[in-house]
Amino acid sequence: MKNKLMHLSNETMNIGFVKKVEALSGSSVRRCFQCGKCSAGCPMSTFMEHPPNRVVRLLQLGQGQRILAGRSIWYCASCETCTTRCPNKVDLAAIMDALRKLSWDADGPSKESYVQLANRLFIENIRTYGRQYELRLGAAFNMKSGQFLKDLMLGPKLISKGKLKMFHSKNKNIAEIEGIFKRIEEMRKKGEAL
Amino acid sequence: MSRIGVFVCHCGENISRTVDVEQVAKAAGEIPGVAYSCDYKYMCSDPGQTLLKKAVAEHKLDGVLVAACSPRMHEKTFRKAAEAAGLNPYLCEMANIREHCSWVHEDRDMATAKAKDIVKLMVERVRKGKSLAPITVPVTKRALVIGGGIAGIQAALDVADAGHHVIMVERDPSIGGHMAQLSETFPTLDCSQCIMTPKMVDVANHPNITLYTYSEIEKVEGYIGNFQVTVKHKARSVDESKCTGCGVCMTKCPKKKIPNEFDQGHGMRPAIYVPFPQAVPNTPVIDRENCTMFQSGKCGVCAKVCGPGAVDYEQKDTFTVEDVGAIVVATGFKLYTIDRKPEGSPIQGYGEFGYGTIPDIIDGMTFERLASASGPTGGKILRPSDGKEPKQVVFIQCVGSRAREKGISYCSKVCCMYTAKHTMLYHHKVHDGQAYVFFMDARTPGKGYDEFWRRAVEEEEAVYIRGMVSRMYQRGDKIVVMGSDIQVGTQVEIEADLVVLATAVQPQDGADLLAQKLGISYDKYNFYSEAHAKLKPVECATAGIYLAGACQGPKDIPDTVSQASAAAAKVMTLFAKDKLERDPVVAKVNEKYCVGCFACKKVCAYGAIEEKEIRDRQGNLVKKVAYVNPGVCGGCGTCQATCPSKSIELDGYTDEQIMAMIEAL
Amino acid sequence: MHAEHIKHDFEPKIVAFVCTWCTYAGADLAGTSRMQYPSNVRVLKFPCTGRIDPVFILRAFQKGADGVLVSGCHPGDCHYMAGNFHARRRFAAFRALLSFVGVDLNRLQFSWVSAAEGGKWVDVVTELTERVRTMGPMPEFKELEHEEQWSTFAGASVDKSTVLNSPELKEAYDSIG
Amino acid sequence: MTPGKKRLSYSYYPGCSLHASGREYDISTRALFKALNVGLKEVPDWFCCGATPAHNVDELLSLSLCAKNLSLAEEVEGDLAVACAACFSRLKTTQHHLKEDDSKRKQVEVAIDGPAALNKPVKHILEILAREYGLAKLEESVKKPLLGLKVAAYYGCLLTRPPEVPELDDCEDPSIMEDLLRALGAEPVKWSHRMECCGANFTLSRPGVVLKLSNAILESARFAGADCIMVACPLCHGNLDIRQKEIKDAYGAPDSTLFGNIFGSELHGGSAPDQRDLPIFYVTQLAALAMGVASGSLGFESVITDPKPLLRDKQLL
Ligand SMILES: Cc1cc2nc3c(=O)[nH]c(=O)nc-3n(C[C@H](O)[C@H](O)[C@H](O)COP(=O)(O)OP(=O)(O)OC[C@H]3O[C@@H](n4cnc5c(N)ncnc54)[C@H](O)[C@@H]3O)c2cc1C
Ligand SMILES: Cc1cc2nc3c(=O)[nH]c(=O)nc-3n(C[C@H](O)[C@H](O)[C@H](O)COP(=O)(O)OP(=O)(O)OC[C@H]3O[C@@H](n4cnc5c(N)ncnc54)[C@H](O)[C@@H]3O)c2cc1C
Ligand code: SF4
Ligand code: SF4
Ligand code: SF4
Ligand code: SF4
Ligand code: SF4
Ligand code: SF4
Ligand code: SF4
Ligand code: SF4
Repeated sequence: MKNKLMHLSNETMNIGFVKKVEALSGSSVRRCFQCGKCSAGCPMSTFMEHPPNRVVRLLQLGQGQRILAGRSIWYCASCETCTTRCPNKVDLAAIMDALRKLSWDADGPSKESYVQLANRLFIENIRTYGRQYELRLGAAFNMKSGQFLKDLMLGPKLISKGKLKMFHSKNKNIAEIEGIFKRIEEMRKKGEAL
Repeated sequence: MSRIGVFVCHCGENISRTVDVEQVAKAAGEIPGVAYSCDYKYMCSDPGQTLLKKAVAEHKLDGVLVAACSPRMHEKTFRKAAEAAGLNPYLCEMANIREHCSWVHEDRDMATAKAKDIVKLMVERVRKGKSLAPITVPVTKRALVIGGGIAGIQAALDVADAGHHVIMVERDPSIGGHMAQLSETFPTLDCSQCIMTPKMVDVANHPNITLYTYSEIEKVEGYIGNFQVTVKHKARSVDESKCTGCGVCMTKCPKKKIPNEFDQGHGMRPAIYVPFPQAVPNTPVIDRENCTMFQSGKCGVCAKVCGPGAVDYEQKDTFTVEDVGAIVVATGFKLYTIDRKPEGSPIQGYGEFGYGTIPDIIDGMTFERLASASGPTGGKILRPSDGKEPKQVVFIQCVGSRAREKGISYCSKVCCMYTAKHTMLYHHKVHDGQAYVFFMDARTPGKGYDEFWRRAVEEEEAVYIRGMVSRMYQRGDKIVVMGSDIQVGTQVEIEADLVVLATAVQPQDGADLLAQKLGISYDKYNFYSEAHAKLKPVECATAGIYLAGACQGPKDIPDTVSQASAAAAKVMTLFAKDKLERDPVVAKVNEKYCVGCFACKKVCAYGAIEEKEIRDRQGNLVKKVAYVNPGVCGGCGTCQATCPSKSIELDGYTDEQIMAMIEAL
Repeated sequence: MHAEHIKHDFEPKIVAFVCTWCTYAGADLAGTSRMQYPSNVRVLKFPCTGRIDPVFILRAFQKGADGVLVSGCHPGDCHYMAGNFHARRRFAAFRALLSFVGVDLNRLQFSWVSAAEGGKWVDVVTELTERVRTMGPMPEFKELEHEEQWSTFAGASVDKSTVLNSPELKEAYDSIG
Repeated sequence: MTPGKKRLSYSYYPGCSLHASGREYDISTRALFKALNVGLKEVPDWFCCGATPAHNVDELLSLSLCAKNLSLAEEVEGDLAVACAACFSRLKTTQHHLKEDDSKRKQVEVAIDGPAALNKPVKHILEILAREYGLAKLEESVKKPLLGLKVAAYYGCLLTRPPEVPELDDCEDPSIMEDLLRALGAEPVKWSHRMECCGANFTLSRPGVVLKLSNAILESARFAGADCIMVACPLCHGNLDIRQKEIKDAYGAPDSTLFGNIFGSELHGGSAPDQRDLPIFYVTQLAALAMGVASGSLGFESVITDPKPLLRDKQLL
């Protein structure tokens, strides 16, 4: 990672973005006093170029773009360790959620966002089947991420153990699920929901 | 009909430039009840005051109004002059036609009209004014000091040296408090006991100090200058007047394995004990919960071996009542322990550190005992679990402090410094050992303090890591410390042999209960509240009670001693007079109308309002009414505005006076 | 700073109830600093805003005030520790009562002016004066005086037993608690 | 059950995993409840709760899916029993958030086209066993105590976090699993990694991460002398069980970056790194086993790390 000069001014600090993160996550970023306890306990910290405390710090400085340019948010496992132990109750796990949503909404998939790809497929699965259909999920992920057969090595073994079902159990009220997705989309279109 | 005199001042040209003073004087003269009016160039000058005095005599005035500058400027001057002329000083008022009129308006007509109005209002006030006599209360020149830590000791010695008698009440068997537990003290690293014990002995030997240890405050009555304090003397089971302090009982007591509180539970003591060898007084107490005699009626060894026959198993708690004029509260602090969240504590607890289940995670005070030459290890740094010398020691700052959601939001103030001290002491004692400190900031604002911290880093080679610790767990005989270094931006893992936590400084247990007995206020953490954060940091809002030391907020020794001496000075100021005199602007209750709802009592921040019983001649209770203690009333008038039956009135600001002014609008 | 020489058709009467320690001193400071403000205000000094009884405000309106200002120390700065806190609670209940009896609440202003805030005193007084000036005089309320339904305090002799005779006052007091 | 008292009975939300990769959890839960004579009635036509992916991508969707499930659950009597820790966390979080945030609740109610059932009590199986059924009674009901079985109780991250949401136990130092194990006659080991993250839903997208984190957990359990690990979440199970062989292949020797030099020290006896297989059990599998439920009906055949040798060794089969 290049260590780019940070020029701070009213123009370069994107406070609007920070406000969005705060609204989505329901958590203040200003409350953080950079104790680093979140990063100390984060199981994924070593995978991130910006450990959790620095993600909050960059938000405090209005540098959301620096976070989104990196992969940190895609490595967060949503384990809530940070949120639980933060002395100031900064809900970092929720902030990470918000950042992922904003990133995806703005830029769509990126090379770091396999996870999000998996997540999207997971949700697509819900929309189609009402429940998870793990075999399809795995297969689709491998196809779409270009990581052919990466995990399907485990597939046959799992199927033989009855762990991966060959057929999905489709929900009878599938129409209702579609309804939920539709109504949320509509609310967003009308600006009634974030 | 009243005979009021109105004196309108020009203030050179300050007033007369925009206000037509002659017209004002003339208009004043036309107000009914005004017997005399005039204007003069400088009312506060000698001739001005003489003019006033003369007029009072000549015109038999029964009230005086000086229309001039702000009363904040010269009210005292003119009240004195009025008094000299034989008038009650509270019948002299000022109308502010300078700061509130001539200086803030340019239009002469309007300013003059306003000045006339102001005079008119104030004449009504004078008319309805009452003669008031200053309130005097006698002062008992004996002080009570609660708590025998360094704060209490310093305050007691100062007051006693000034020649006044002091009663010191200490809850524990010995005075000394936390300072007696410390090894060496920042910022000079002098031996704590070496500087502390002589002072403790001074207290014991001072002819002006009565020391009650193993005693508590039971009840406090009265007010500034006149408190009656009931002290409970807990049964020591040893007759202080007979005991010579020989210590034989302690060596012979068969119950020897009781964890010693003074050593933070790491040393042992018998059931009959003094907390530490230099204890003052050197009279043991029997810890009844651990004594076989008290638990099963057998033993009695100590009574047998005691030559003077001082041991007394039948001793009961006793009470004495002390009259004192001033109280210094110096009850100090306690340290937060990382145990599971205690009920009612603002601290959530530190499960991620094992809730105190890992033996080699200790707090700062325990480290002090380990480092102290008189401690359980004789000053060697040996860890509690297996007595080995730790080669890697991790210190963690701000545990419980500065954690508004997990713990408490304030900074404990002393731990940055004592942690730096601990790294030095450790380095002095274990040359091949390494100290690591997890910290957020080094808060070292004191004389020589930052230099001290830098010495720990630069010369004593402590490794400071800016970041906090998320988790610790035992693995084999090591403690795995998972932290982060936010400057490098990486996680840090250290396998420590010993971990020392700088845990939060909290008020003493029961601090709130003592405050309620004293009638002083305390904050949400139970630290006692000073009357003003900057200008009255030693006084309580309750008159006659002063604060010293860590009971008011976290403090190191220099700050504690400064505050203690300041509290002593306040006590001496109070004792400098035989009687207290104060402004008679105090509330009074009209008992005839008071319905005893005590709405007033609830709003009085000074605790000045008491419940008084009215009885008929047969002694039957007729009703309860409010009574305002004039020695305590601050004179705010809140009670009066609150009283639904208008039965309480503030002298100098009666409804009648104010209504009369409003009528004159 | 306000130039005063413009003559207006209507000069409202403003009464200010202030505490000695903060606002009175703040007004003094405005004077020593020679700041200028409209001369419509008449200041009544109290030890503390805690002493100010809502009845005084009602009475002031009856006696011809077109606007009333109540001002004391900032929250937390009360010389008497908590007097202004009680005052605030009392006035919150009182405002409801006032609007119930038909006083436009724009005529009543509460503010905090410390001993160091001469400028703020000027601003507060000026603003209130100008606001009330545009609102015009308030005759309707003054007329009520004749009905004497507000308070029995007016006269020198006070019959205390009938103090709470008006239900609105009673309600206001009850809500003060 | 004391006579006169009503039979305990619950509505049941199994969640997707329990119908697929975590089917043993479902099977054993049903078997256990039957053995304890506790009613369990599956919520008809439940949907996926959205798990971690949904709130990762779209909080409103996540809340809506859970709210929908909660209102479906209203149709079945009894508190809602949930076995999967992830589903449990999502359902509880949803209730918590929607109670606190009125505007969110309104949005969700539009999305699900109906009221959100925020007051249906949601209970994790552990809670039901340890508190509602009760440890004492559980202990009484044990037919085959799990004597000599050293178990590392693994909580993972979601069961107790964030602290104000699941209300299951102390968020940093829970004991409910250990208490349960003791009631079953087993011996819970003291170990360090019972609340560390296993990598959870990265199993698909970043298996490397899962291998690393899960390896640390397995190592720690072995170090503490555990024979096996007990879990309450199909995700944890998946990572620790299905990938166990892969982890060994990848890490062979214990990861020195995780445990430092302890393994080289005398503490560890200097012996070769421990490579034992650690069977991963669901809470309900062990409990049912202790209640004397036939092992054939607990789904042991479908797990990857074969538990049978261990169980045979401890004479539990
Ligand atoms: C680990 C540690 C290391 C420190 N190191 C240093 C240092 O190196 N240098 C430095 O300047 N400062 C140091 N300090 C700070 C220092 O300890 C305090 O500043 C000092 O002890 C405060 O004195 P005190 O008298 O206010 O309170 P305390 O020492 O707590 O004394 C209070 C006394 O009041 C008694 N008491 C309590 N309640 C009652 C009651 N209800 N009735 C009667 N008696 C009561 C107690 O028994 C006690 O004797 C350190 C603090 C800690 C925790
Ligand atoms: C920018 C700044 C902001 C601050 N803000 C705050 C704040 O918000 N809150 C706070 O609590 N503190 C604040 N402080 C600190 C505060 O100013 C000091 O604590 C306080 O002024 C110290 O008072 P003093 O009387 O000791 O010294 P000084 O205020 O310096 O008074 C010393 C007096 O002695 C006189 N003098 C000096 N030498 C002699 C001599 N030889 N003979 C006779 N007279 C002499 C000087 O003329 C002066 O009048 C601030 C300080 C600064 C610099
Ligand atoms: S734990 Fe909380 S306060 Fe500390 S750095 Fe992380 S977010 Fe900030
Ligand atoms: S929730 Fe994400 S950022 Fe927080 S500790 Fe877990 S992995 Fe790290
Ligand atoms: S009394 Fe006040 S106004 Fe008059 S001359 Fe003196 S200072 Fe000036
Ligand atoms: S009680 Fe008796 S034996 Fe004990 S120290 Fe006192 S005199 Fe000595
Ligand atoms: S009576 Fe109690 S204190 Fe005395 S020697 Fe026996 S055990 Fe010790
Ligand atoms: S003094 Fe230092 S260690 Fe103590 S709470 Fe304050 S910042 Fe933390
Ligand atoms: S509020 Fe008035 S009536 Fe009530 S007790 Fe006080 S003085 Fe008496
Ligand atoms: S005037 Fe103020 S201090 Fe005095 S009794 Fe009334 S409320 Fe208390």
